Amino acid sequence: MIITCPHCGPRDLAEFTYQGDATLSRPEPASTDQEAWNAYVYDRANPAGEHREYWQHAGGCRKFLVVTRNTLTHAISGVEFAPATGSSRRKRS
Amino acid sequence: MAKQRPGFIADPVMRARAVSPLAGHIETGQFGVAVGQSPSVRLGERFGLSIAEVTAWKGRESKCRAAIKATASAALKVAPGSGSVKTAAGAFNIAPMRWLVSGESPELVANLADAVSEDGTVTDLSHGRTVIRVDGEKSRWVLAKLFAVDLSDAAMPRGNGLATAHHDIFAQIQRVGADAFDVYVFRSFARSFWHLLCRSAEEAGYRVD
Amino acid sequence: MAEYSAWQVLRNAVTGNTGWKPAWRKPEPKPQYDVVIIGGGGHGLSTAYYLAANHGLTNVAVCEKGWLGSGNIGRNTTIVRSNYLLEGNTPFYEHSMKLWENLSHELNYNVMFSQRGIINLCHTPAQMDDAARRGNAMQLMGADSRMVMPDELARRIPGLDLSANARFPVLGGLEQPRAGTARHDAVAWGYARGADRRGVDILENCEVTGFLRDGDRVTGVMTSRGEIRAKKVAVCVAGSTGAVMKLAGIDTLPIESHVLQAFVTEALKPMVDTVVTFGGGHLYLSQSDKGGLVFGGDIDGYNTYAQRGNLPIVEDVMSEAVALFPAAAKVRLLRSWGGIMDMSMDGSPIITTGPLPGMYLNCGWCYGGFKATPASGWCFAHTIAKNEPHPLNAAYSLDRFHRGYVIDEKGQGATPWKH
Amino acid sequence: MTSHRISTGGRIDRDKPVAFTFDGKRYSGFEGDTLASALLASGVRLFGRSFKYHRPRGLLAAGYEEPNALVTVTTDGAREPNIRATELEIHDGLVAESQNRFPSLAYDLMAVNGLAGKVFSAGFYYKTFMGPVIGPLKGTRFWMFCETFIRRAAGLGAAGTTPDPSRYERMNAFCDVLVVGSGPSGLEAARKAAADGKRVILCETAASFGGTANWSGKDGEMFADTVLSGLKSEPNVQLLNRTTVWGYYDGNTLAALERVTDHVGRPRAGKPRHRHWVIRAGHVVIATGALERGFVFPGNDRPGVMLADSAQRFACEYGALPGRRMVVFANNDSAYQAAARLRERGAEIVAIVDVRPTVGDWAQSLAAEAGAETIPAHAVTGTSGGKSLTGVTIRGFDAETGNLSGSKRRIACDTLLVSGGWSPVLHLASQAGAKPVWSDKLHAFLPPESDGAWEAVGSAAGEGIEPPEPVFEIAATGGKAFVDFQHDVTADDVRLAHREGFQSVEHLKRYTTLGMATDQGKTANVPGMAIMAAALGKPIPEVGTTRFRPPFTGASLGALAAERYGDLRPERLTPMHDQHVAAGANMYAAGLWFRPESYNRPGETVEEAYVREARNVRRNVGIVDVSTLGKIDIQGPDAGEFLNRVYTNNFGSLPVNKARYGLMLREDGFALDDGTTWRLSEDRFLMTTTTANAGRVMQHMEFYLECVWPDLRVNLTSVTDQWAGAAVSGPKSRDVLAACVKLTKVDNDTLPFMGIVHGKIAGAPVMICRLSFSGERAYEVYCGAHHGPHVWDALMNAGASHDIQPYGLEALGTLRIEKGHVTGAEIDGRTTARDLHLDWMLSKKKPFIGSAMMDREGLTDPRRWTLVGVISLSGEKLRGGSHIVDGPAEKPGRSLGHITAMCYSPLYGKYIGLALVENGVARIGTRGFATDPARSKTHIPVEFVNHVFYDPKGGRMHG
Repeated sequence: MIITCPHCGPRDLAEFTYQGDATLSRPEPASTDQEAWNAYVYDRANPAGEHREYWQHAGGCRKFLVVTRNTLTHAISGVEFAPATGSSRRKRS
Repeated sequence: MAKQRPGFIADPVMRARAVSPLAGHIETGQFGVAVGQSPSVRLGERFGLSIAEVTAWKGRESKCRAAIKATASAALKVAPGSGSVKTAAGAFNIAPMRWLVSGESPELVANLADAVSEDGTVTDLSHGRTVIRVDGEKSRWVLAKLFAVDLSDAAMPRGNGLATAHHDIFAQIQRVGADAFDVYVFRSFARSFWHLLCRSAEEAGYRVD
Repeated sequence: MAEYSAWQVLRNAVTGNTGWKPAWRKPEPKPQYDVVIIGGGGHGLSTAYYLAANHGLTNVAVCEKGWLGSGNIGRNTTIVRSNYLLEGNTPFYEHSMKLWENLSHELNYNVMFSQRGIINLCHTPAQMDDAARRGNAMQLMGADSRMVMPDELARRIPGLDLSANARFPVLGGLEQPRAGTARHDAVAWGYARGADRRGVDILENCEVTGFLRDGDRVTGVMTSRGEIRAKKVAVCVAGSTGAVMKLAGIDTLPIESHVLQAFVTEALKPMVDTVVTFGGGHLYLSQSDKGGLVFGGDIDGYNTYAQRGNLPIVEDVMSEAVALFPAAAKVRLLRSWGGIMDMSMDGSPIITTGPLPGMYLNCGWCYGGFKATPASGWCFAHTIAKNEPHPLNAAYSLDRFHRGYVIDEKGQGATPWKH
Repeated sequence: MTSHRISTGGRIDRDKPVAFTFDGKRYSGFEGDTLASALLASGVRLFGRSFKYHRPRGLLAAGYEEPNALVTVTTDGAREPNIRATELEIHDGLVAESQNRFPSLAYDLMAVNGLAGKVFSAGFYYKTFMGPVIGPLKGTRFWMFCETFIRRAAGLGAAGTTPDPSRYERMNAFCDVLVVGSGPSGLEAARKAAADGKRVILCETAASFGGTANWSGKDGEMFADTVLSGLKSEPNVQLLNRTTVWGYYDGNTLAALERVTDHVGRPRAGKPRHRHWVIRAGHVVIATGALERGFVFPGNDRPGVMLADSAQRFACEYGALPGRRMVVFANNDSAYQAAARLRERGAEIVAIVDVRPTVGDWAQSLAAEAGAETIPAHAVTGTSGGKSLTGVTIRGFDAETGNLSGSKRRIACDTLLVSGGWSPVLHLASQAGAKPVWSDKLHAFLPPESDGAWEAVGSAAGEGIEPPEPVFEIAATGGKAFVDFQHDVTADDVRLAHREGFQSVEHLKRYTTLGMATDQGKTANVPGMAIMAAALGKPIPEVGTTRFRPPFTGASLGALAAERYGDLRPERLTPMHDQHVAAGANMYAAGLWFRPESYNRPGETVEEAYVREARNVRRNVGIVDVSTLGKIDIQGPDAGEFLNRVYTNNFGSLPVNKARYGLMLREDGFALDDGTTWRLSEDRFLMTTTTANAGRVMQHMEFYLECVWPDLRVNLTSVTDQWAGAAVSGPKSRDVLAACVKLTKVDNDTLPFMGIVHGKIAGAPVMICRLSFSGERAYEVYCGAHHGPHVWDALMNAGASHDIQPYGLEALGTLRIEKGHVTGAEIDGRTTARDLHLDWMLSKKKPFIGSAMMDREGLTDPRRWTLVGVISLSGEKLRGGSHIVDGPAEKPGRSLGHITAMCYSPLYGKYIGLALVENGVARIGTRGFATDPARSKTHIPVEFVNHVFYDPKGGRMHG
């Protein structure tokens, strides 16, 4: 698999480390909503199809990326720097 | 001597007291070279450089580039990976808003910190990296055995650099000449990497001075 | 249907092998069953078998979307062991081991369970202590274990690199002598035949496309071969758990699907008589009866439903294989394949009632599902029949994650790709 | 034996003879020969024995699809088994031997298996060997007894135990166009791409470029030579022969194996045996050609039966004539061409038996050229001869119905050329994810529409393939009719699978092992599926399509390990590594790092050494290398706030030039890591992590900064390698520093507990933090890593008069156990702060990572295992990994916990340890047992005590 890092360009899978589902919404730090925390930490949509996920370019620029990838074909349709997506704040759809 | 700063910066490499991790582990001479042929790769350590990582705060990238230019006389473009190399100093972009700067001046890191000031942060890595130069017509062939990056002329103009890895060994590579590359590796991996590099170069024939 | 035996084989050979009957029927779906099991893999088939054999429930159907045994039961490295550390796991897997030990007789089908032992190699004193800790845990929970030293390893595994200057020198290992390997496909076929002989309908090419509901209650399934009503519906679909549960409106689970690759070399004369694992990385290796070295390592480490892996893991696994067996560097890789693992958030499985009324869930096997096949079916059948878990699977609840009762053998936390 | 060598033509060099041995007998061939062609030219017909029945087998094919002729080559004692003789290039000194036979290839005792006939049919293993239900052979014992013999009979070649002395390497490549296959279509594709200025890589699996051009006609050969010489002069074109592209992975990443030196006896130093190419291609051209397949009929495996095109290849490319008197058996026109060419090369073509009722004009004229009698509407129904073909029998045949008619006619011949149609080599397209489509015209699977990343050209795409009559099996009686030669799968086996319900292609493969041999069924899969389809009464594609997975042909494990073979992972060394080694340290592998375990003096055991070292720290002063600790430079105006969120305790309030011990949790509330973090200025911290968790903690923090709190202005840089660190510990540590540190004082006022100062030692700048892991007064001295050896020596010199001794991990562990400090053995990913009595570090004033999840039911359950100290009451040595129980050895009861660390305590003169024990705190003052049944068999009475054995008030380290 090749991931095209927005900074480094196309690089081999081996340079990246997977960091999981990027659609999860972390509750506010002071939140005491246990259900929301449980959902954030443990529950996964695990879609068969398009998946937005974090990858760190650990063997390169070390940036966190949000990669949109099809889990049925491994085809990658988008790669962005993580903060640009604001995904950590987005509510689960 | 540089201005006293909290531990991190006023720490230039004092050659008299410094020991390279490769000291005593570099065998000089020609290797893997058939009789009547000359080696097509030269390998050597560049020891004693001042090395720093500069990271700009958001919106201060151009100020940091200017600071690098003022300190290391390296003119940097905005494009990812862009770099510049002179005899005494060089710099290249390794990540968004982040550069690796190196040079022979012991004051380099302190001067950089002064120049960058509030526009970003400077981390001294002079002791943390080992720099190995790979030069010669087969340098790309040898490096391609270890790194999955395109080092062709088109992909990597002179002066430019990138960050990559050989399994556990993280590396930053700058093209410093027509066929010359400087490879920056973590100091603790230097011996293993040197061994690996020599073995990879044996097929092409290499020389260590 | 005739019992299988050496006598039957001889008798049929004389008559040109024309007397054999199908190993299981290919029936039409009935409109209603007591239990419908979704998933005709190892666990689904063993569940069906034990529902019939242990609980007298024979009005049972197994819905398989493709061909029987097309999932992980036929895509694993065939290792059977119960060398677990934690109290939630060891008794369950040890129960499985006991079922394995009599499985060929129980099923009248030779699953070729070969108790050749598994040896987890250790390379540092700390690993030796960890191994001893696990070995001790196993013995205290009724499993067998022993430590082996390099001299014994040299005798038993002649090609193993035991040199002191190896990058990861071998200091010893933890052996579970009763562990071993089995012929994976035969397990599926044996359970299928056993269940079929007790009246279970095995419905191949019968894909579940939805659930029949009465309010919250699940009352059956819609399939590519029509609607089937059921008093109880059991989901047992491993890597497809997420997709099937979505049909029931369960959108999230503590599960991610990941691909695990496995490898086999060309056939060789016997060279490794046990299962060996490497402690300097992640590798498990044995030799099949046909002679191929069968081995695997880490999962690829990203969510996927594609049964295709990528090169980095291939290279990592081969590097470790030849580090252990330097003579094998000249041996050739013959085949590789991928299976989709239902990786749970703590690395341990889920066998539970619910989460909806009328529904039962069995998933989260990570890459330990093969060895669990008998106990998984045995416990799941109990859970379905009695409407409550057996003590052996009581810890494998679905709510343990939220409540904080995780069973985390690796201590990795909620990162499924690291378990 | 008579020579079958043709005097001219082909790609062999008749001026360069090569001497080699096969099964101990000397032979000679020419440079350019494969083992198969050289032996064939020497008249050898018998090459191997089959897997199950040990039947004698000859060459079926001339290339990588060969199922029968497998040999083992031994070089410097290292064995390479299962090499196809058709791919093995001979060189002087080559030693090859046949496989899977005893005692010899010609007289194989295992051939007795063949007599058991139908007993060994598909699936018979599953039906028997279960053994008795009771008695000594119950359970799995009987099967395991049988298995021993079955395993010995199975297998092919032996791998041996001598380590492979070869070198392997990896090569990364990038190109616009990768062309796989250098036959005419591949060459044309490469030429076109190169002309367009593309970066091109052309891979050819064989030694010579040209593919079929090398054997199927003069024109082709000339075309190939012209294009090749053009490509060779292009700077943007890389030509790789002996290179098999075997894997098509995601993102157009392809894996190829180059056999760099297999064809030479002694490679030059530095040359790898195999090179593992990883090629990232913009576009892939699959020009892999097509493979001929044979027919299934009784005796179709007798040596002398060969694929027609392969015979042509042997004759034309290698100048080796497979036989003198040949019969052709075909269902398509391509075999007629082969016949004509073989006639031209000196073979007598007796007859062409064709299943088709009529034969076209073109074929007729070729038959005339071959001088052969054409026998349409007939089929071969049997073969005769022992280990070598002497004749065939034919009968009238109706291709529509498959019915045989008329009487048998016997034709004497030494070679039967079979041509049952062609299968395009679409493996790479299938690996790329495409599902092959069945062609009713070509009676073969073809590559489907491409997604654009690749294209198939030439016969790989079905172009130019002669459409065959769809006849796959001649259902005649009179012996076994083989589908899969190597695995001895017969047509009856396929029908048995059908009868027993194993009908989908995957069940067929798994039940009969069809296509699972080393040739992966390249010539067998389609006939096998055709027989199943016939049994089912369905068209072939309804049986299923086979998905191909890597590798296309076998790739050596060594090549895939590449440069990691013999060098699995790098060694990570601290700046003072050489000094430790010189001082006699045992080096201990901790992850990738190497650290001193203990500095054994002559005659000392490890335990004696660490006890001495630890005692010396308590009495005098010791020095330990702590350079491996993870170190992270944390800078920025929000650094304090960031650390407040990352650590459970407060760091925002930490004064400059002070350090604090910190604890991190994971998001799920369990403990992640601990360490000290030093505030160097208002907006700068130096964090230390445990050695093992350095990478993980860095990644953890980077994640939160980038993905969760991107608004925080904080930069992180790993400085683990920048700093050499040495901890100087013991009551005399201050004296040591005072003797060597310049530019700063180190007295208690200047440098109190957790204080930080900057100074110089022997001219090198140092940063010193007073903190203690041992419980003694202690300092961590950091300097630039290049100065590490220098500063270490200076500290040793300064400490000489204070009896300073270096200490290793064992003594470090002893000191920390006595002090009750936790490490990775306790922070094992399953423990909470409370389990480890670190709840005093959980701030109630602020949220932090893990704070929301740490109070859940399961994390606060009173039954949890908590940290306690244990003391051996019997004086016996406690063992790491022991469990805590409360029953005697014979009836220990359930595990209540386990020992996480143990040592001999020089302070107490006893073996002590730390343990995680169920409801541990409540057990303090009571007794139990530490049991180790798996290793030492010890069962030691222990007392539970507070986890802090030593100086619980901390007077010694604060003083």
